Amino acid sequence: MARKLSMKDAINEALDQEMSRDPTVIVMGEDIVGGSGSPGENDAWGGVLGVTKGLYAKHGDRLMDTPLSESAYIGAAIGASTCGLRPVAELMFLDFMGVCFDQIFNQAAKFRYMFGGKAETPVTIRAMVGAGFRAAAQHSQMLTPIFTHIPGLKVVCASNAYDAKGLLIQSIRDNDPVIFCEHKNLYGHETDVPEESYTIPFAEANIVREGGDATIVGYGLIVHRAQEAADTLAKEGIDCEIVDLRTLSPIDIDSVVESVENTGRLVCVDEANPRCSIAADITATVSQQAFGALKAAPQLVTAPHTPVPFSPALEDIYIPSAASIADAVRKTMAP
Amino acid sequence: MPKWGLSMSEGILVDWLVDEGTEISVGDEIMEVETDKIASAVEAADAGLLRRRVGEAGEVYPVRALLGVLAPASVGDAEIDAFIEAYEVPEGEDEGEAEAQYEFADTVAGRLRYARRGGDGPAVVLIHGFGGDLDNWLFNIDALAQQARVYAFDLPGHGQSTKSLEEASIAGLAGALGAFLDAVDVGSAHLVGHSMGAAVAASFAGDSPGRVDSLSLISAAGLGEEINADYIDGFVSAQSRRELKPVLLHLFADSSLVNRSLVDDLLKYKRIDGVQEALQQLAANLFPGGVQQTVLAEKIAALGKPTLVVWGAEDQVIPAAHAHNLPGATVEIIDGAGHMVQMEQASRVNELLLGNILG
Amino acid sequence: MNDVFPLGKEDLLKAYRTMKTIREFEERLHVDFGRGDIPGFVHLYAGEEAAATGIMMHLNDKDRIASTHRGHGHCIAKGVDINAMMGEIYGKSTGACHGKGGSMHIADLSKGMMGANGILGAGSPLACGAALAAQKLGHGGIGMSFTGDGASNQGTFLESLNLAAIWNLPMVFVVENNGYAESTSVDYATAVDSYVDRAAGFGVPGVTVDGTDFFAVHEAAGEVIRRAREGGGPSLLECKMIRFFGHFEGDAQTYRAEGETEDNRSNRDCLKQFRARVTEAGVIDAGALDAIDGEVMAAIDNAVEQAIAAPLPGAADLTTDVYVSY
Amino acid sequence: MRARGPAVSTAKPVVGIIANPVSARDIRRIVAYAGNMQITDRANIVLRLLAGLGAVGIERVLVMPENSGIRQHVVRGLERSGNLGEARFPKVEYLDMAVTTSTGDSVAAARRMREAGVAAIIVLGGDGTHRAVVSACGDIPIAGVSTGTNNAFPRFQEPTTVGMAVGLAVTDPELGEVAFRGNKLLEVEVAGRREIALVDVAVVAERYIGARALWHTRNFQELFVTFAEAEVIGMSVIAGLLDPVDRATPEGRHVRFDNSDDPACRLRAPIAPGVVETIGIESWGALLPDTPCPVGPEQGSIAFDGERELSFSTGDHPTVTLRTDAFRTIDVSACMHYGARKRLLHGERAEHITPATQPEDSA
Repeated sequence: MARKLSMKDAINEALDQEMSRDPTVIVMGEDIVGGSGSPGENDAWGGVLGVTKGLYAKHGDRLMDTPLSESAYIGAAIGASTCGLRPVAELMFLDFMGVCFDQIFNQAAKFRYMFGGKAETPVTIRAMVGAGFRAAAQHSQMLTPIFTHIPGLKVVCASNAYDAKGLLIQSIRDNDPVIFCEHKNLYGHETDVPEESYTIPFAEANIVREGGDATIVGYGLIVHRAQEAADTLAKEGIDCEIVDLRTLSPIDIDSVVESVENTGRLVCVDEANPRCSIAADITATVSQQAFGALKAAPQLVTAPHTPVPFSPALEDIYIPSAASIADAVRKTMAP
Repeated sequence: MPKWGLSMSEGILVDWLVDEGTEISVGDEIMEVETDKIASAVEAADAGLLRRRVGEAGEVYPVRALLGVLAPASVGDAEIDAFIEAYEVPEGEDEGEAEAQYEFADTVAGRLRYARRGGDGPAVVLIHGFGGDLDNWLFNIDALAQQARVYAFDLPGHGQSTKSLEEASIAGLAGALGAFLDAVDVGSAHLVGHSMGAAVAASFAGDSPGRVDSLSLISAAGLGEEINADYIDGFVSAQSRRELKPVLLHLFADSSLVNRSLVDDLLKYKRIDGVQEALQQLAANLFPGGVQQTVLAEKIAALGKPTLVVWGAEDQVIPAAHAHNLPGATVEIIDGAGHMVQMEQASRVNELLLGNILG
Repeated sequence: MNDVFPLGKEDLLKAYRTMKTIREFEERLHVDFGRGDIPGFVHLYAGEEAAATGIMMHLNDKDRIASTHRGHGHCIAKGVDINAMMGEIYGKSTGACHGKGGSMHIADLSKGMMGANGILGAGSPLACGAALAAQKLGHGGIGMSFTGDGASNQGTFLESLNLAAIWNLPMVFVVENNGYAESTSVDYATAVDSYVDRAAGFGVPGVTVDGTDFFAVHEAAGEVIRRAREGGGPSLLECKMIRFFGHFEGDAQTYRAEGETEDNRSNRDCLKQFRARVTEAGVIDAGALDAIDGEVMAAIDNAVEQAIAAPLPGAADLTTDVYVSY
Repeated sequence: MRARGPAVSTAKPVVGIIANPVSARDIRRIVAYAGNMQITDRANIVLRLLAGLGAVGIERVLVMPENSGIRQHVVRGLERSGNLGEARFPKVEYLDMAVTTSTGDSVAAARRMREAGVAAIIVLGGDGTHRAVVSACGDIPIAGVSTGTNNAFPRFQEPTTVGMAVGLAVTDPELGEVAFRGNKLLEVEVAGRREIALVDVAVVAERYIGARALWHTRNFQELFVTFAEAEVIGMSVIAGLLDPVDRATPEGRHVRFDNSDDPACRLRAPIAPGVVETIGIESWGALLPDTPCPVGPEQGSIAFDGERELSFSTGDHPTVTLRTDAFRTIDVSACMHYGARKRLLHGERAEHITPATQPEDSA
């Protein structure tokens, strides 16, 4: 039965249900149980933000706290996935990829190709992404474009609790390595979520709002900013269609092109830095595939080409705002 | 602003269909309203002179908001202004209702979701069709509840009921219906079935005539062999919005009713573990190769129960001609409606249903 | 089994055949690569045969090994088909990886060979994963990683020792110490050149053996593998090795001492030592070994002929097998 | 403080150090929780030896090269000490020899040190390493610091003290007599080849050398020991627990094992660190000097001081002979007591002090 659930709880439920359904699913990461071997409470944290809280009580040692040793445990998760397990490894913050990236992009991503199609690597790497948490330059980045650049990886970023549960279950059941990005500022966001297990297929964008004047494309937190912008613009008689990409690799470019063919205007929003971002990629692809349909130059709204600042005053203007999205749409409407 | 179904809390007044000063009679279409579920014309529940259009086209209004004022010409404008001024959206039972929107019954056929509306009056049970759920009745349940105790439930494999089917057949689903009646402690009821749900109702009536007071069969399965295989196969196999939307267009005469949220809701349902298997089993057993396996016409006729058959003239799933395969039944073919006639022409259908139920 | 050797006659012959196959496979590549028949670059295992063979004699297909850039010997000893290997090295569609991996990425998961690896030290965490899977699934297999003296300076290797220790993984770390990290001597590049010491730092017991002595490797490996299999936890096995050829083919090896290679070939050749041991002990007569030599040479010739005759991959293969589904 | 020893000495004696980097690396680490003397510990021991030697005036030390890290660490230590302006270490020279990282290195180093005329050799290792050195050092006295696994022969003593004792022994001409001790060894002849053992010779049935170290008693046949103490670890403790004999007594022990199901006698003995095995004993007795004793079994292999070294087969007829006074070791304790009596380590003004009680002075 559907009921309101936060994205955090939806992710917890997805892990719980998959662990119950499939004994080969294990979950590992730093502090995902919390307090292992300590004199106090075990399952003390359930993840640094409590996403995995309570799972240890149900599934015991199929949840494993790891040492602060990303290369070792991310690599172990990847190795185990080629040997009959379906590990879900939590890389606390995607920013930490720097200390284990070889295992992800040189190993997991390439096994199937290098080994002539003989390997399957059903590993899911969960990680927090995104700014707005006052976590500064090394705990706030939206590094999704770095992963979408790598053939062999799949990249997911949900904008709401319903999608998060369905996409995570899909990721765990998927036989390729998946980077599952969780925007920490959406953990508290609630939507209707069915109690039952369900999946959302990859490469299916979600049209969260239909409109005929302009197409706004984004993913994660940005989708909510886009909705704010669309509400404002509706009052000005500008009718926006919002495409939530949901998965960045594979990516549902057809839905974007279809929408642009209908609206003739494209605004790509991305919390990542601008160079080689998802926004830049979509703009290029749409310009190529639907050039004739464009009534105005596509607009990009991204973070600036800077690290994520700490000071709230700066961080708040770092993330693309509803106002800047609305301005970009107005630009495309200008005669 | 009308309340269509249990989850509706607000609606957009798309446009007025009548001008101020129009004399309105019951059933006239007076405005277009759209919810996140469906768009439809609002039919007048009362007659009178439309003195004032309060609601503005394009605006969103909460359920029970004041959209217009009917009053005799004798009433002065000042009085009307005062009324509008004083009008407050009734709190209604919304909060309490929100809790009571859905209930669950643990039956021998598994956990079944249902809605219960209305107090006194005869028991009425609404049975949705293949791939549907109790929200298919969202334009009917409240209207019927005015004069009856109405139950609408999700069949196994559907909506939010258990997704596992004891037996993927009409008889199996009829068994679940019996189990539901036992669980909610209803001895006998007036059965209203849509499409496959009609066949379920009929089959149940054949097995336990004593528990059926009347039969109302809408766009019914089980009255003939033909059924649109493209629709069934398309519905079962569709994996994406792109694939599902064209299939759903078969359901309505007015294709604009197939909006994004209708498609999304069905996709969400189809993506729940077990649903795909359930639908495949049912489709394979009930309509292999586009041929209905269970034809109950004679059986039903033999029962001699008060029987109503309603069909949308433009039904693209099951031919309306099947309506005439049931001798002795009251038959009504409604123009400007498709397979989902109970949604597209709700007030007419509600009228007919009450007629058959209250005799 | 007999009272003279820990292995029966059949096993001794098998061990010799494996070592000889590795040797001739590499010697042949050395020649054919020099002639320009083989694309890319290859790292040869010649001289180190006793280690791969002495260890792999104790493993079965459930046991997973993560190999190195110098992986041909591990592949052959683990049972990977030499025709498929040769095809792969020649970049043919008949190769173990349909020509998409090449010398540095030969893998055969059905044989428990998780892949040679072009990234030094990357195999240790992966093998820990194999060990973790074996532990969780309880199928009695083990994980084993191979690293050279050079890659054993990688953080991945040290992190893996720690992980294997805290989770008591059924894991064996094999350090193949041939004295040179590419061209750089262990003496220079490794602060404390005892990999047993490194393991000890993590509470992992370690043993150093003469990697050119099949029997020394076989006995020590048997013990560390048995312990891993039976819940005794991880161990480290350091094999002091001899690399006959350069780091890669084409390496002039000017960093070596005068006459070093000649001395190695004449005095520290594991195949010669093995042959002498078993024949002098009168357990196997030279004739049987000569017969194997002949069969091996024929098999290698056949593998090369097949590889040369095999079709190249087609353009359509370029974009296949990136994902299971996409 | 200026030591007196060097003052009276005109010669400039040179001391050799042989530190085996690969001792304590065998399979007993795996099967028996044996200790693991780390490379850095060994290097630090060498530095402490050097400090001890330097403190008593030794100015030049020859060291065996190796490439397992000891040398690197020692050289770094000497360099850092120099940078700090310390003058605690003598001049260190590494022998110019090829490194094979095998016991052959210890043998070669001992030979070269003898040729270079060193006054003494300090050995870091276990029984195996000492055996290698003795096989090549001739009459050069040795002093041992235990860094091995089975250490029946060398005892662990603080290296600084060992360095000082050796320094005194080689610089004070009178000290020789009290400092040096004669030792027994076992000589094995098999098919014309001669091998020695300092502590024990074990005969086992299997004929492969494998990982060399003896770590189980399957197929044990015979044991010969030069001396047998009851409190040591290794093969010799078997004899030590049956019928001890000390290092000085001019006889050894000979034990025959019984691997049958009901042996004449059963003995529990710690044959390796962490390994206490029950062993079937057939008989034991004295092993007299210079009397070749034939080995029982027709074929098998022989372990010297705990390491399987050579195998023999029918017709080889190995014999074991006990030799007394076969090589010299330095008695660290005796040296230091002598040094105390002779006030070798007292400063200038020590002469003028009149202690409450005069030390006994035999010299």
